[in-house]
Amino acid sequence: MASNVARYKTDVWSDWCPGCGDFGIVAAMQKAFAELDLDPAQTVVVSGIGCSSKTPHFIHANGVHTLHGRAIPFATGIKLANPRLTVVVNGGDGDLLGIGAGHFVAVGRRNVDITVILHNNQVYGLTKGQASPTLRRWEQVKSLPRPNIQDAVNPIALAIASGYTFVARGYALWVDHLKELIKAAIRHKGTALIDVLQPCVTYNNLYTADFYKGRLYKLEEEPGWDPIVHEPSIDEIDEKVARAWEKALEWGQRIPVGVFYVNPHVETYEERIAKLNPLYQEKPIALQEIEENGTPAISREDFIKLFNKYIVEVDRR
Amino acid sequence: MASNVARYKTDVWSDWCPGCGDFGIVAAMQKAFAELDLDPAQTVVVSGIGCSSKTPHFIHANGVHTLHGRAIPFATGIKLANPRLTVVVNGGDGDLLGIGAGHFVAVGRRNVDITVILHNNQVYGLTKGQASPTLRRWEQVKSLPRPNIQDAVNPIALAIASGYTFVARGYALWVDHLKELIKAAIRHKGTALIDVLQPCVTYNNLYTADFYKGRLYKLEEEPGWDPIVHEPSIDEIDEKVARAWEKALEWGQRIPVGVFYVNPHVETYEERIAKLNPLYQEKPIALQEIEENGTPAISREDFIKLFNKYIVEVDRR
Amino acid sequence: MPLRDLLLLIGGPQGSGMETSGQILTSALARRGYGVLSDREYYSNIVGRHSYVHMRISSHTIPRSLTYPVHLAGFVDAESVFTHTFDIASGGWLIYDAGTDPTKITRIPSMEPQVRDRLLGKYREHGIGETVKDVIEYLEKEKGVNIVPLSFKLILNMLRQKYNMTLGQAQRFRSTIIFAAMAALLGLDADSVSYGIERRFRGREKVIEMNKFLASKLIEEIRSDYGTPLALEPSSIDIDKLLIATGNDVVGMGKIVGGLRFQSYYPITPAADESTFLESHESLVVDGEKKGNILVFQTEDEIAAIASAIGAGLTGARSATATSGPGFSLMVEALGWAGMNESPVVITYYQRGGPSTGQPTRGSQSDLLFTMFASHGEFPRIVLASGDPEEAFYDAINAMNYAERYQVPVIHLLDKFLANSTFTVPIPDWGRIRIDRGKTIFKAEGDFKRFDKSEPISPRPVIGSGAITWYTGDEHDEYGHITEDPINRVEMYEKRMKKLEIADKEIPEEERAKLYGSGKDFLLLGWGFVKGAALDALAVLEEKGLKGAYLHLRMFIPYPSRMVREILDSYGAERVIAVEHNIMAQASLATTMNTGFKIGRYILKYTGRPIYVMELVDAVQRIVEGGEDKVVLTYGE
Amino acid sequence: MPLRDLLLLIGGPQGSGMETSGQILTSALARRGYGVLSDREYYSNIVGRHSYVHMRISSHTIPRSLTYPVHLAGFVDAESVFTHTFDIASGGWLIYDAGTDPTKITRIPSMEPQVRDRLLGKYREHGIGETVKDVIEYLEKEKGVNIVPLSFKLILNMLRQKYNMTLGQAQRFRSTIIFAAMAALLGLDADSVSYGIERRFRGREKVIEMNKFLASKLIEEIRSDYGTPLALEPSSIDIDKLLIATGNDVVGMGKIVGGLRFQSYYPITPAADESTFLESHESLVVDGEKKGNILVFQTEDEIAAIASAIGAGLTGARSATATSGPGFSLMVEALGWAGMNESPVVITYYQRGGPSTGQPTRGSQSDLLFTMFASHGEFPRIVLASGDPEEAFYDAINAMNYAERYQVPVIHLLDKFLANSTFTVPIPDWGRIRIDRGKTIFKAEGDFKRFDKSEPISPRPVIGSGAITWYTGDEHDEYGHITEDPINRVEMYEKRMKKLEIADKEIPEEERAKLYGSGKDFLLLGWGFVKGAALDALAVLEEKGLKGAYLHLRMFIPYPSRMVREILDSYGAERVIAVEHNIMAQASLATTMNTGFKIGRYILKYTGRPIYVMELVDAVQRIVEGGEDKVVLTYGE
Ligand SMILES: Cc1ncc(C[n+]2csc(CCOP(=O)(O)OP(=O)(O)O)c2C)c(N)n1
Ligand SMILES: Cc1ncc(C[n+]2csc(CCOP(=O)(O)OP(=O)(O)O)c2C)c(N)n1
Ligand code: SF4
Ligand code: SF4
Ligand SMILES: [Mg+2]
Ligand SMILES: [Mg+2]
Repeated sequence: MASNVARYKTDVWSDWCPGCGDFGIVAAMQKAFAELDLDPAQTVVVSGIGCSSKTPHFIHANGVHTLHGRAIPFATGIKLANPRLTVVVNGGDGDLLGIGAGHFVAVGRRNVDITVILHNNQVYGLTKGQASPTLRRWEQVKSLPRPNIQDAVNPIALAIASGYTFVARGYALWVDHLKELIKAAIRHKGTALIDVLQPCVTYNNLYTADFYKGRLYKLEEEPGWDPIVHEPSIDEIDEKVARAWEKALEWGQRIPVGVFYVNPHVETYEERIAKLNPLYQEKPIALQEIEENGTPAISREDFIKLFNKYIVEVDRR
Repeated sequence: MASNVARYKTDVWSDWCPGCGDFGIVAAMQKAFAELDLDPAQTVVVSGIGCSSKTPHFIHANGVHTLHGRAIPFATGIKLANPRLTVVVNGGDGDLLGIGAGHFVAVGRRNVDITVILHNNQVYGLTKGQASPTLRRWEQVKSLPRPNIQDAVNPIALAIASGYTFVARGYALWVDHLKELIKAAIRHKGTALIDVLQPCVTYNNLYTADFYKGRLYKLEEEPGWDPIVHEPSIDEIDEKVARAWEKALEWGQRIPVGVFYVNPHVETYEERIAKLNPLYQEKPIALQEIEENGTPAISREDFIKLFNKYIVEVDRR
Repeated sequence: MPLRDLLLLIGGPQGSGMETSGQILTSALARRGYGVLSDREYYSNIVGRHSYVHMRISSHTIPRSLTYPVHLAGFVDAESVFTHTFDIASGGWLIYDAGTDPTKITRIPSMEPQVRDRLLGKYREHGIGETVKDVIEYLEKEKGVNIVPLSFKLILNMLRQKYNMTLGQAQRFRSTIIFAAMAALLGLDADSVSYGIERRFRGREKVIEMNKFLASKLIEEIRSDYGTPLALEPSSIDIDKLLIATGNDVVGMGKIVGGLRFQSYYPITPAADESTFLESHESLVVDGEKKGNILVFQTEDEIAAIASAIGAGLTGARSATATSGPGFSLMVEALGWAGMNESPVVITYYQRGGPSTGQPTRGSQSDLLFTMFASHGEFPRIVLASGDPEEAFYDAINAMNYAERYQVPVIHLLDKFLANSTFTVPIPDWGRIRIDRGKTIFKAEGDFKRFDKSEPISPRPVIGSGAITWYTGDEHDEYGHITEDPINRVEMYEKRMKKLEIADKEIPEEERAKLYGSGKDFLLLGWGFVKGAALDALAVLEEKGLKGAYLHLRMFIPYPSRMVREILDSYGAERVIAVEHNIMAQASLATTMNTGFKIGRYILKYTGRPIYVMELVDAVQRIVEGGEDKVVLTYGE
Repeated sequence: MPLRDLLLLIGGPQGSGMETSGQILTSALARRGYGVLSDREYYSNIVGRHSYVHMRISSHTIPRSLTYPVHLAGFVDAESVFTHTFDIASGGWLIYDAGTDPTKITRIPSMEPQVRDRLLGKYREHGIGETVKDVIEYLEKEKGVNIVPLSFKLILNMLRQKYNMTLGQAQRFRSTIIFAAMAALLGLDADSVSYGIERRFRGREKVIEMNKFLASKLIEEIRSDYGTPLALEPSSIDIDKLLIATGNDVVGMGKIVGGLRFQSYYPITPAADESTFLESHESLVVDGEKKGNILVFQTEDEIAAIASAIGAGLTGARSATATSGPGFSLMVEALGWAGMNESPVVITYYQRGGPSTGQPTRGSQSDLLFTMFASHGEFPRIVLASGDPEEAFYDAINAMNYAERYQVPVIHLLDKFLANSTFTVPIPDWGRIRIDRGKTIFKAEGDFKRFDKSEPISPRPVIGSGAITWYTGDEHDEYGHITEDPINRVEMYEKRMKKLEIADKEIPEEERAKLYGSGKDFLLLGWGFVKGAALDALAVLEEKGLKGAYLHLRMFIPYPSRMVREILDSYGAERVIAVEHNIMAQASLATTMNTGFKIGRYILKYTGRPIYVMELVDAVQRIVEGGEDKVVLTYGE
């Protein structure tokens, strides 16, 4: 297996600060890809803009480094046009939960089969350390001239409220644990979020590796923890959501990582489309032939049949 | 009181479809304004774009009819520049939860003291009846060529997840009940959401007045219902949030209206600013004098003192 | 003597079926081989505000413009009678609801105060009173208009009794009264009217029956009272199949033929109808044979619309999005990403009245310069504009071809006039259709130099082809990885921009601008929907002894500078007149920028209503003969 | 002989304190009355990539441009030595870490492959080997550069021992080594160096002490070894107070003086520093007297930034937002709302390299045409651009004045060069500062015709004034209620656009474009940061016998057409050369569009690095004497 990981590495120098948590995330992704034996040519890593969003350049698979906040809609277009591709999104907390919050919410309503990896470092790294949407009120990281006066958004709660069907949290420095989460998320059919706590060694002097040490615990080690909706009954969903929600609010001396909530029973967006239009499943729209030697696949006769409703046969009498 | 309501009416013709639920919302607002005896000149109704967003023109108070999805940030600028103003936002479900979802989430993180009235008709009215973000999966309202394949967003759950401190639901045709909710929301210090179920008689043939009849019930009439956080303890907040969340998921034979959640203990954004900068409270920045006869309030001497750090006294030796 | 050409107007409140009347008439007329063009004017409102259909019918040609006054008008309500008092020709015909006679103009809540006050002013001038009755009398006595008063109430009561329906249900048949009465005066035969009804209500048997019943009854009665004063001469148009479609439909058809596979959109007037059209044609199955399918994706906003379309394009799906001004304003950032990443995407842009929300349901051509320079930084794009349904159809296909051939975003400009008008047009000519995917590659392998610098246009293996590629909005190397090296920067920057030079060489200038006519008295310079009115105005002016020509601009980037400059020079600054639906004369500014030729004569209209031939003719005369520099047109309610 | 003018370069990895070195030197120099200008070049990266400070020092004038080669260079790492091998003047001085001698250019992971390969090519050409040592030898032997090799390791070890610190802590003092060594060679006195240190580390006593210790020790040693070969002549600049500030700071100061009360922003390079500056000055309290306060609002995105700024403006607060390309691209829709609603708002726009994410930390002037036409529909806006810190200061104030006087959005263009450079400038002249709030009203009552049509500019009672007003992005009547009446449409449309004509009359053309020099051999046409290099190039060219002039464009809307046309005509097409940081020559296109004058000579640079005087001089010669049409500049790493 180990050698396989090399298959997912590029020779681009990672210009992250030495010690940055992002290194751990990339390592976990590469390991997960290797263990899932993903074909790099059929895998796409899509990102926004930020330190974290440089990720695709360091992973040997198709990479689409998009715009600040817009990784999710780019990824959605890619996935819907060719559902055979494995699509993973990487973005910062500013990217996905600040400027991109609208898309973050919308994709949950669709359950498109993509995995979203949130690099949660509580700051805007690449623009030099401003407060990101996950920094809590009155906290003051290094670069702030005054304490933060916005409340933090809770990615786990927001994802659940928005309809994500797989919601987990990992820690950038627990590479193997994170790797397992990534594998589970990619295997899951539907929109998956992994909120990754990611120390920013340069700008975040509050949420450091030291801070996390001793505080983090694994949900899967809690007795009786079962985040999976087994029967798609309202009652079970309610209960699982309520428990996930409660865990989502936990932050302080004890901080949970692991899987918070999984509902495998919700149709993906792709399945919904296919239900309405079975053709969709047969061949990805991206790969359909639309012409032969420049002649359109739709002939004049086809046109007349397709748009029959719009055509009047002139009858002069 | 009754005559007072006239004070809040304009002579602009409401070009909504006869029977549209929006009439009820405007009536409730006018009554609420009258009972609160708001000064129309110190009140601002801010809206987005849509049928619902025409509201400001029909209310005799300052009106700012902005852009699709952007009412909240416009309103935030108005409120922060002059906190003495009472600011109410009206928007459609497409407006606030589709294109505007990012702002909807962000304002919750600030708890700016404004009231958001969501006209929830499950369709994009003004663009002729497409599915809005509150239409549920597989539902097919009149204008849709095929059933809706996106899940609905739950405004109550999303507001709670985003940090709103007052969250309620009203019904457009229960004008007096809605009026009370509006009064409570305006009186509340912090960001308030009222999700108003609003029949669209032209495009929504599913969620009609008939549909709602018999299904709606008032939370305040439930024995023991108390949505208010009395002590700002994590435990009480958790409990109140969990109960509100549970009610938020209720939809079908019984649909709750009334107040879901209130937490009066969270500082408003205005209070947070004032904490850091007490000057902010003394005189709204909008009303500060910045010049006298064209001469800036900051003199050359002031400049030298203010920017002392940037100035070097040349010492030629 | 039967007529060759006729203009008519149908008016009523939004939601009262005026469009339906127009559609049925159009089908009936097309069935007999007439050419029809109709413009729909309506408020940004769902029910209640005044709306109308303005139609030109021709027995000898496919109409391409509108003008006033009209020969025939049919109004269901008092507001229409008031609003269009001055739009009816002397000697023309007016059908109206006599039940509205006592209604006063001051008592119509749906009428905007500005409109009312303006009309009242004119009424005072002309000595007209405030009621419908007063207006009718004026029209009859002063203008010689032939009046056909109908009692809508009696007619609908008759229907209610026969079919046992509520008043609300019966109200829906107001549109039937109008089209039937019009059909009567136009001398349309019963079969063609039935054809129109059946076509409109396909599959709804009961509705068809009721409409037929009411229509035939009305036609009979009216014809017995008034004859067929507006009978048309038989059509001499030599076409056996006519497509009846709006501009929105035609673009949708073009996209389907051109191989569109992914269309994203966020609802907006006047673009959404195109996406709805596509939604109804997602499965391309002909006689059981699967030709493919389209995915129409309704997004959460326009940013997601363009982002997802670009994403789909990366995988090889021909992709587009359709929008209007406010939506495009939100797409600007991602447009630049597509430019930087040499990614094909088509933005079908239906211009409406701006700025901001502006006049959402009215027409305009005020977004040209915006589209030419939208987004920060510099990158190649193609901007083309269609002036009639034929152009719109082929342009929809070519836009996708250009996007893939040059690996650039393409903006296809249309305007609301074209989008929401209904046309009768011939079936497209397959000889003119080609699909060109440029250097798109579906099978490849290994790490691929997606941005190979050796030629401006690099091979483009799609994601999923087997190749591995990287994309980034940052300046990048040949593999698509970020680099800030200054020399690579220059090379990549120039590589991208050179694609425009190639397009400028490859796309013939004659396809990018077209000169109509050869008269030397003046040259009209226009674009988009101006075309029809300009061409028809040329003919009228020629009759008046003024011989001119019309230069129709079709592509703004790359701009056909050499050809245009030559033509403009041959007229000289004094004789070139820009005709546009905006205040800045944007196409003329684009022309100056590209050619250095400064245009100093203008005919501009920015009321949101189309340019009518008669006002254009008048304006040209004022400029060419009267020496005016600029005429602002304002006709039309 | 003491020097009058000197260029220096400080290089090292991002995060290693090169900026600190530059700041301390600047303060020390300013203390003795020298003029300093320094440009900062850095990657879009937080730690590790190569960054450098390029500085000009003058004893007789405030410097306004940069050029190569430099007389003095100080590098902390091998990458800098490699990168700047060819930037040092023969006979110049180089300080470097001798510990890097064996490092090979092929072994530097932070160096981009493109840069490495390019340098290797040049090394081959010049016969230079692959190690630092090889480069040093080349410089010393072939170029006569004086080498000051220092052992950073020994120096830092000495410091570690004395202060008992970790290696990591000691690394921070690499910047001290550089500025101290430079101060030594420049002959700066110990007091001024101490002054620089104290100013930079204000309040951090321990850090000050350590810096002073290390600096004085190094200065002493180096001076004893090398003397003061680069000693400057005493300053003859007649100013007793010098402001040391970046372009970002200066704009912030202008906004504060101009009465800004609300600034919204979303973080973006190179704009965010302005907002951070304002955040540190939210309370305007002088000697206990409250002068007011500013609210700086960090939003969730740029759409919210402009929307909230417009909202604040409606209440009477002077409001602005600051951004760069990607952010502005998102503001486009709301810009149109402000235009439609005649609402004042200022957008301070720092241009960086595009398109898309482009080169986020590099400079450019490629967004001009975008800002001129951004947003759908037509509305008045003012677009102005600053070329140096003085202009930036007064423009920041005037932008707010124009916004309120004409009730329009104002776009104030700057570029990264200006934004991130550090300048020494005189205290502004209060005689040139006026605050003009136009027709803003703070006390009013009743329903108010906010859009009174009787004059193009209507009185503007703010929300909260006591008046009741309505605003809408739809076309509206005088009260701000929606109306689609065509005649009202025309009147309102023209009312808005007429404000531009008024601005065009009121704002003197001489303020909008400025002609420097009167030589008739050529005319440079430029804008923004081009100014300094152009003016200095004129002087150099004059010495070479070429007499030219520079026309500096300051406002693009309303464009000073009459004046510019006259000046251009006086030169003729052959002698006008556009000098710009973009590929399209955007200001020249704007000029053609407004004047019809077609420009055909270009000097363009789009590497993201500033235009240097020596390359500009050369390019002008190639055009004027060599007959070339266009020169693309590429100097600088
Ligand atoms: C539209 C837009 N606005 C602003 C920026 C500037 N910007 C670059 S990265 C970034 C934030 C990065 O923060 P985050 O998303 O948390 O990622 P991190 O760097 O922390 O990994 C911002 C605001 C941009 N590129 N585009
Ligand atoms: C940026 C932008 N996109 C699209 C539109 C078109 N548009 C006008 S109203 C509307 C939706 C209205 O739906 P909703 O917000 O639910 O309000 P409703 O009409 O149902 O009250 C849309 C999409 C617009 N005005 N601006
Ligand atoms: S700034 Fe923070 S997030 Fe960015 S690379 Fe450095 S440590 Fe990582
Ligand atoms: S379309 Fe629906 S929401 Fe809009 S006015 Fe009509 S009934 Fe109301
Ligand atoms: Mg972050
Ligand atoms: Mg709605």
